Amino acid sequence: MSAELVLQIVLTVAAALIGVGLFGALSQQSIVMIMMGFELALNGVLLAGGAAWYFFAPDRADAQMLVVVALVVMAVEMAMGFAAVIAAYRTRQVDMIDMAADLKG
Amino acid sequence: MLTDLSAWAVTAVVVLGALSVAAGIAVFVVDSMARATFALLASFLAVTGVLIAFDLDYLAFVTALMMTIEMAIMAVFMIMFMMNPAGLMPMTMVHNARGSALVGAGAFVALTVGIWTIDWPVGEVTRPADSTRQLGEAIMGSHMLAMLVIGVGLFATIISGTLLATARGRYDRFGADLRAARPNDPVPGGLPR
Amino acid sequence: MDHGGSDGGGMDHAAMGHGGMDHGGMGHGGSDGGGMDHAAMGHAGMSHGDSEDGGSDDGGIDHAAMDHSGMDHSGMDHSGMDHSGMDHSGMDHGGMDHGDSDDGGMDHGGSDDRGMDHAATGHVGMDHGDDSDDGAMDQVGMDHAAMGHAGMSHGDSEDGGSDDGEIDHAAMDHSGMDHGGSDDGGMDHGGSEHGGMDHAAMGHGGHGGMDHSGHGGMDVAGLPMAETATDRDGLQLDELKVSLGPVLPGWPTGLLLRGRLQGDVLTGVGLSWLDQEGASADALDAGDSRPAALDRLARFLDVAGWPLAAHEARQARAGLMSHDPDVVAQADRLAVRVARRVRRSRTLAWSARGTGVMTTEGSGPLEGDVLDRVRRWCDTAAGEQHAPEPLPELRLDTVATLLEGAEIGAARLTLASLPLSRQTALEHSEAAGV
Amino acid sequence: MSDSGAGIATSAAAWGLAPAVLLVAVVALLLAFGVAAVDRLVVSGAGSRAMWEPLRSGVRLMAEERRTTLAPDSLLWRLGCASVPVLALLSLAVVPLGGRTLLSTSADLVWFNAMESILWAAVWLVGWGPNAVHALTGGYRFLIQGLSYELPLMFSLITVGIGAQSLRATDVVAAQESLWFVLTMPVAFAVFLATAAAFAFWGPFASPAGVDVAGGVRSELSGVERLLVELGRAAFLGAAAAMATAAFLGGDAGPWLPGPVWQLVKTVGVVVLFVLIGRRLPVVRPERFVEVAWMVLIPLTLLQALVVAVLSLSGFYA
Repeated sequence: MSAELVLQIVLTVAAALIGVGLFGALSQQSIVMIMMGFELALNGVLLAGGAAWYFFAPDRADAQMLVVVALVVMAVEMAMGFAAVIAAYRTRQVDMIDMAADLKG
Repeated sequence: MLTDLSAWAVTAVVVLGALSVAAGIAVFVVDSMARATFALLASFLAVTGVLIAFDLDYLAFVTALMMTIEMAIMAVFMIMFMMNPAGLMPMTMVHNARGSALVGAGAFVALTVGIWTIDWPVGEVTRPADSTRQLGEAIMGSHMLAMLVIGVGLFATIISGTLLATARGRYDRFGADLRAARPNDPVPGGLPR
Repeated sequence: MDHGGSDGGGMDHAAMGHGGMDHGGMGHGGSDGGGMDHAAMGHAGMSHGDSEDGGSDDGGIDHAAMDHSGMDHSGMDHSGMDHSGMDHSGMDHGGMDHGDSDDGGMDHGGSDDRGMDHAATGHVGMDHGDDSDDGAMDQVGMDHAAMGHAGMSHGDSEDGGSDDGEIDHAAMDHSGMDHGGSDDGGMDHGGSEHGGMDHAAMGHGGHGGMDHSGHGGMDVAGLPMAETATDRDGLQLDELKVSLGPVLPGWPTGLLLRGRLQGDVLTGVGLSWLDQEGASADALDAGDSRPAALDRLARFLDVAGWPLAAHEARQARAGLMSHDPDVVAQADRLAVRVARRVRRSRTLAWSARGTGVMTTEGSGPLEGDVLDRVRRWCDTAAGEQHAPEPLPELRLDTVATLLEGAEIGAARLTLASLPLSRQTALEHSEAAGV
Repeated sequence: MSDSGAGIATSAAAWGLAPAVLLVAVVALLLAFGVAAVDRLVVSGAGSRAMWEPLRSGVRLMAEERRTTLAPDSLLWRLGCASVPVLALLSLAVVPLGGRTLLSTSADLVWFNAMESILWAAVWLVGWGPNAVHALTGGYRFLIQGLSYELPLMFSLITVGIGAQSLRATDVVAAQESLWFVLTMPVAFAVFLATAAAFAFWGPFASPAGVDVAGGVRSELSGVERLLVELGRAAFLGAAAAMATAAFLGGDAGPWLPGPVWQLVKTVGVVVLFVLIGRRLPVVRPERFVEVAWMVLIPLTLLQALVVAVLSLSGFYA
């Protein structure tokens, strides 16, 4: 199988993960579920980054660094997301995004 | 140019890729919070498998490690904060499902069209003997600045996350003049002080 | 205990005397003498946490209204019993500590128990250790119906040395039991494994009077949805209504805790005794004697997750009951050793320090935290402190305030560190003229 | 997976995949049995007959009928139960047996750590599945404990990696030819042993399966599922002992005797150490351990890593 075909398949999978993640992040009401949507999209980024390293420039570490950064973004997003959920919950007892609509400026 | 991946590896990549997407869809389909969380974990572990096939051992294992811990904690959050933890009473909590689906599908279609029309510059490449060593040397060498920024960012996250989440500060724990010998905690900690 | 291949030689259950069992009033409605069919006893609804028929979580069992007091089993003819339907397979007696008895005279030989299959039983955390020095088994409130495996920490026969050598039922004093003509056709103790039961002090004495009529508070049918309530940090979290007891390892028998659980934090705690009226006055638990202290120590150590020390405390306790001066001397040394080790354990001190602090004036020997109380028992158990200070009355609502907002493990430690027994509650109510 | 590196082929490449996998499985079973038997010996204080008790109860559990609870999440429950022994096997796959590992990746130590972290999910599922209070409480406790020990465990493994200049298990063993790592990394060694007991929720870290929660995650297990979880737990502890041998005690290095014998002796030694110390301590409550782990263990292990890094830079390990 040609390398390009494998690359395209993998990237399509990554695109699907990003699409599903976007759908989840936009459609869900629960803040935790929204975070899961973002995580899923970032999962697609991880996959694309790994494929990019393998097929384009395995002699350089740049694509690996991209994956590391994506992982860090996930960790930060998760930590801050949970902290924000707790803070919002503590003050207003909301865990649904619609209920927090008044946060809009 | 043919891929360096063996037929087995290509099969594994395709199967695991399909699995990761299926599990990703399942996240938003299943009723139970626990199942949603662990479906997401399954998606991550499938991607981990693909990364292993791409020789990115270290990144793959770190992904599995981090994401499992994250999902385990997420499951607890789900149960603490949300209704319907076990799916005893199926319900949906979505808004604007149609618009979201359109956006998601649109993103997928746009990306896919790009992926299959672009002529990817796949050529001869030289593979490193050890991808882990390559990453380590990059982090400690050419990409050290990025890593420093990441480190500071993570540290800031730890502090700000804790600040956001906790309701009690040191004045609550040690008194207004911060002179209390033992912190006034609801549950005493393990340090003898 | 593998009775199949047991080398215990002459175990004689015929001689087991479940002393004061008086099952007279049992309302086994449909029993026709000859053909009691326990299979049909309709335990189906009893929500035994782990048994075949139920499955709800242990906490929810509520046998509150059971009253066993008037039973008289004396005339029962068990000959036709059909135990074949019982499925004890999930029981796990593993943690029971039989440490001190000696199988000498048990004889399972005569029973022909084809149907019962105890093969995999294991009552792990059962603590039958309630002490009794006179063989008048004192588990006044033992509620065998509730043994429905409810709280019995199934699971880890960690201290079990299940080899027969260790099991030692000598101290079992079932003396009054008269199974005379029973032909329990079909018990098969073959594979059972009682490795570590401590029947030494089982007091079945007070079974007198099961009245199964009152399975009052069982609400098992459906699982209620979790609700939310503010936790101790001011977060509105899901809470689960639970009830713990009446039978849990290291738990005062017959005590029932109702409360709400948020994660592993207990709130809204209410305590009550089951079966108050039926209890006969033979509990020694309230006293401050050395065996009682050892017994409390053993129960506490079980809960604190120190099975080795708990095992030794039980061994010492049973040894002190012996009539043989050598055994008593040996047990004395063992008791001193265990008490010293527990007293000096830094890990235990670190783990238990600061929980369950009682500051109320007049709590006397119960003042301080869990660790202070346990150390006081260690002194008593080691025989250093012979002046028997009368233990003060403990009101259940006082105890309940101690448990408010406690992590479930801390609550268990606190309860295990207090000399709670139905007996004190009874005396209290009698004194109050109730 | 890149097989290049130390030039040592994996056992799969050397002996064929099936025999290599079989070897790992057999070793895992033997390790699990060894842990259980030594444990039983120490606990019961009885003679060597007690050693065989784990086998008997294993057989009994296989024959036992499964019980279930009201409204369990059966799918996740079974998945969790089955994962425990599988993860133990997988973590053993990167431990050198007879000088070779089943898998040899460029990040073996991280693999070991990742298998342990997937155990978080598995054990939590074992607690969640039965839909029962005590089991779920045990699951929570496992996570709380995990949040305490995870970072110290990572730092102690990284310390080994720094010393060996590689994360590959066979390289780590080779790097200890002249000096066992335990001598320069005593803190990392002690922390590794403690965390191994913690992820197998065993000994002083057994609170996820504590008596005070009626057996915790194990309270609702029966039959084969109980067997799987108990087996996996014991195998994990055994695998950790084997890993400690490889990472800190020079693996199969030693005079006179053949390598595998040395490895066996050391591994059994670590298991006995586990049991002798672990069984003589009461259970540590998770809420106490959290503060100590974060305020004491993490700085200590970081300091240990710093010392080793300086030693490594100065060419001490070369």
